[in-house]
Amino acid sequence: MIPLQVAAIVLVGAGGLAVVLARDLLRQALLNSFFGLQLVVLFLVFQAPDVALSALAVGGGAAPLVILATLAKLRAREEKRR
Amino acid sequence: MSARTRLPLFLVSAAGLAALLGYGVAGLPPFGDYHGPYGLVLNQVVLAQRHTTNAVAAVVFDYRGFDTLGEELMLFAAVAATALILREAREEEAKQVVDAVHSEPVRAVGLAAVPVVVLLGLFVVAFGYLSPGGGFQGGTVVALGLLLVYLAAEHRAYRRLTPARVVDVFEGGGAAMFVGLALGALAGGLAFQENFLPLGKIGALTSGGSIPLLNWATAIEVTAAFLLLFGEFLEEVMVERRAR
Amino acid sequence: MSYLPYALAVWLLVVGLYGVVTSRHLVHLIVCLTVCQSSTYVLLLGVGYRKHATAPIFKGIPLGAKATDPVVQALVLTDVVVSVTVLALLLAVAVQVHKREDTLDPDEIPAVRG
Amino acid sequence: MDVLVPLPVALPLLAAAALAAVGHFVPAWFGDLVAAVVSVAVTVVAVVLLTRTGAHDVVYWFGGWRPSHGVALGIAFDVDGAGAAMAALAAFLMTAGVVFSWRYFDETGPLFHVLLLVFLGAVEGFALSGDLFNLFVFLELMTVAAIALTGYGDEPAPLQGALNFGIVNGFGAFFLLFGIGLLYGRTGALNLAQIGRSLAGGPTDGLVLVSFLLVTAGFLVKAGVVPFHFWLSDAYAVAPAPVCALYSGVMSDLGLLAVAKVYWPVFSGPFQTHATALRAILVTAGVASALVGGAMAFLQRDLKRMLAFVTIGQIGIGLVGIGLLTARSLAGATIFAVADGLVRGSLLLVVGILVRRLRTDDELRARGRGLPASGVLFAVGALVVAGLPPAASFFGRALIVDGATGGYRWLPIVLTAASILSGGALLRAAGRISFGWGSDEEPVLGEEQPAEEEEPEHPPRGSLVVMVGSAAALLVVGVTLAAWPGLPGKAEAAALRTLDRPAHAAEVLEGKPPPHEAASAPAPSGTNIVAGLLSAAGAVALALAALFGGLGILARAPVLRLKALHSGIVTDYVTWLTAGVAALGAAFVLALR
Repeated sequence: MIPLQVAAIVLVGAGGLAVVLARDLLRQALLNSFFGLQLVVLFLVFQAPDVALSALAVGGGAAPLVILATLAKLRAREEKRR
Repeated sequence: MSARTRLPLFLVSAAGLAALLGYGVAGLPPFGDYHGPYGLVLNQVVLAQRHTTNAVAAVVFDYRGFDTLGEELMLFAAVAATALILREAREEEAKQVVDAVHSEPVRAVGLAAVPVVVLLGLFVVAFGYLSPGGGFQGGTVVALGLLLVYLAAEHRAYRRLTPARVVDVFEGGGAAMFVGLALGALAGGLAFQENFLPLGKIGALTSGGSIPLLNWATAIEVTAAFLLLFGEFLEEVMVERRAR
Repeated sequence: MSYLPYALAVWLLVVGLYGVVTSRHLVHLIVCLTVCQSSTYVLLLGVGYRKHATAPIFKGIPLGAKATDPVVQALVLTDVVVSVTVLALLLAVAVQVHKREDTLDPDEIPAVRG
Repeated sequence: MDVLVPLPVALPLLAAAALAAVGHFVPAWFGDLVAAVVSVAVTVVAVVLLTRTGAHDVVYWFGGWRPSHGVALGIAFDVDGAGAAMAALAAFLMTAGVVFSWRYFDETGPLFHVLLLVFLGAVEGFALSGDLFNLFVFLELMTVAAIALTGYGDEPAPLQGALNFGIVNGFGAFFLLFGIGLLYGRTGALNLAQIGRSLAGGPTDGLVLVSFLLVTAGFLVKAGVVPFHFWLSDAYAVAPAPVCALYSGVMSDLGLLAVAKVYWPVFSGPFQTHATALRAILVTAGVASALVGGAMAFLQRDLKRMLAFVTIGQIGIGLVGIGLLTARSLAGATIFAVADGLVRGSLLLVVGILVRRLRTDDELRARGRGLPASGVLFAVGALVVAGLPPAASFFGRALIVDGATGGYRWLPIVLTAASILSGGALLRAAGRISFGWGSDEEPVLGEEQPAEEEEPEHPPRGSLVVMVGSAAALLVVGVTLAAWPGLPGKAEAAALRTLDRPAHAAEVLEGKPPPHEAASAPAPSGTNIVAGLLSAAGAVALALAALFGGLGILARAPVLRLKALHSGIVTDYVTWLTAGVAALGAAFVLALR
């Protein structure tokens, strides 16, 4: 195993833990997109460029967008109620 | 269960589960020693059988194209269901639209980026069976590119560009085309999803027989699905903004 | 060392489960679910990796070169794209639950019990 | 290759996608029509396929990729008797469900039918596939369609049930996929027969044990076996009755039969020498499900939730049949799953009639308000669930018990007890609703749900004749299935072929015709008939005792604690899921090593 792979694995492991432990939703959403990008790197060093590309489009674009839109929606609704 | 009894029960179980999973993965060959046969056999035969240089694309669209059919329908159904749930729950509210960005330079830069990203996405689709990429990845990128219209310009412009009715048609149509191509082969006396086009010259855009068609059907489906999805979620946010 | 990628898969699954079980907000819970899901991707790509091999794209490389397994990559790449739409579906359901219940704390949502 | 084989999947999926594409431009009845035509067509195709599986499986290679040198290049459908029967059952139930809800979901556009068709395509694919990852894909597709269908409540209700469904089943799918990853790393194969061939020569080590654990857990979550069953009653509580009929009659049964579908071709080789221990574990899980399901069913007042627990109990009996690991029990479990699935589907459609006419499915609130026709159907269905001979599910149950090998003499007693509970619960409801027997207050059954006695926005819709007719059709076919000539013998021959792993693998991978299995024509023994009659009589007695004696006697700590476990809190459910997998895994490791 090459050092790059070890580094990517350790990063992904820490990133996943961070996502889980983040209790603030906005913070978690940001950490989750970082986690998504870490996965992209991991897939690249696993010699899976096709998967890395789809993880990039999803983890760097689609997933954070959907999560942030949900949070914006919930926040707006809670503000309105107050 | 109260939270206080839940956590200890979970921690004990999770420790057990982790031990079991560890016991399981210990039986795998060491990382990097995978010895096949499935994928390795395909690597040997893919150029001769399918004339596509990207073995992954050949697996996605041909050898295991039936999985892909299921995945496409999953994408289709998930997005259709999301749209349904959000549309049903959405309140009828003021139609006054507040736009996200008002700074003209930001708009200009953002709009200039739209064609760049869309073209990049189309490129990823087009060469997907020759180099890394394909309809799934490229379709997502195209949708993200069009989404920039919203971020940079205005919600109204995004909705005008991607009217829900038209997008619905493409979302269903892309999935139907994928299944239809497979059934077409069956109607022509071949196996379901069997290739029915000439394989072409290795490395050319015309190579791979029906793979390019399936690839573009996928791209249409994925693009439309994500446009619909983004549209519905943005609409949710806009409804709240308008109401205030 | 050569089992580190598999250990990562186990780690992500268990950590994600922990996040789900201790979650106090359904959106947080659903994001933790995606962490669990990524564990399966890591495992699949991990088992299909081969030392000193290229990606399974045979363009400009000698015929018969050693390449990683294309099958697991095909399985994962479609599932990655599809899973985000399932994530969106779950979030949409959560938005709907919030609209009716005013809370997304799993312990507080009154459900039919017993 | 047989051109019919891809159609049960391709037709519904094509229809779903096309219907969504043209949805804005067609009248509302078009969705009903398309769904009805497609489900009838699929029913016919599946029955034809069933008749072709008499002597051998029907194997179909997608894309024309036949295996070369024993390596499967593509994906195969491996249609055997059980798979084709499940495919036919699913399409028939779907037909009844579509007819039942004719024009009911007009306002929401064609999407209800689009999702139903996707669901049908998914269950057909799951029933017929012979490829492990392909099974995963269709399992997920089923889940996605079902999450949305669960939301189509008869009245606006929070979608909490749909969310619990999605999250717990999501974990089931992750476990399954993790197991697939382990098996792929070891064998480099995804075709079931090929994985099995590769494992057969190897050791029964941690990887084999854990992958079996994870794959089984994934399926048992779908089947709703204790302790993976919690999501089920929440989902039924909110889903419309015809959709519940599909869940109960099709989805649970498919999850159950998938255990056998994967165990025999893949794992029976390495587990050959551990059969006794494995049998003990699976039968224990089945018995636990049967008893918990029956007991919980008896404690419900909401009829859809009651039937959810009846399903859990009956699936437990089916799991006993599969877990006994004999050909006769497997044949029994298959017949039982199909026949009982039809009857449970019919019961849920009857509940649907009550919901639409009385706007409630609460046993106490509907007291004395029942309709005669639906009351008769419900009571007959309840007796069949209790095990009344000579209904087809009685035959299945008799074969399950007859297939038990030494040491399981106590099985009939326990299974009868479970059936008395399930049947008694249903009969109690039937008596209270049809005849107004008993009281309309039973604190043990739970507090009055927050009243939603709103005036219906529109008068009750749907023709009563059509609704009763579709429920009756399911019940009649479910009961008279036993009259299919030579059914037990055919089922046993099919099961014997499933059990013969090497011959089955050669059939799938090399196209070698399987050896002819000489099947006896098992008939239920006198003991079985007596047991069935006793069970039905016991259910009637229990129901009468509950109606006229009241349920106060049940207000005791263990009962209340059992009810309280079903808390509706999804984090609890995930905890139970983790605990269940860990416990099952510990049992595997201790008993099978």
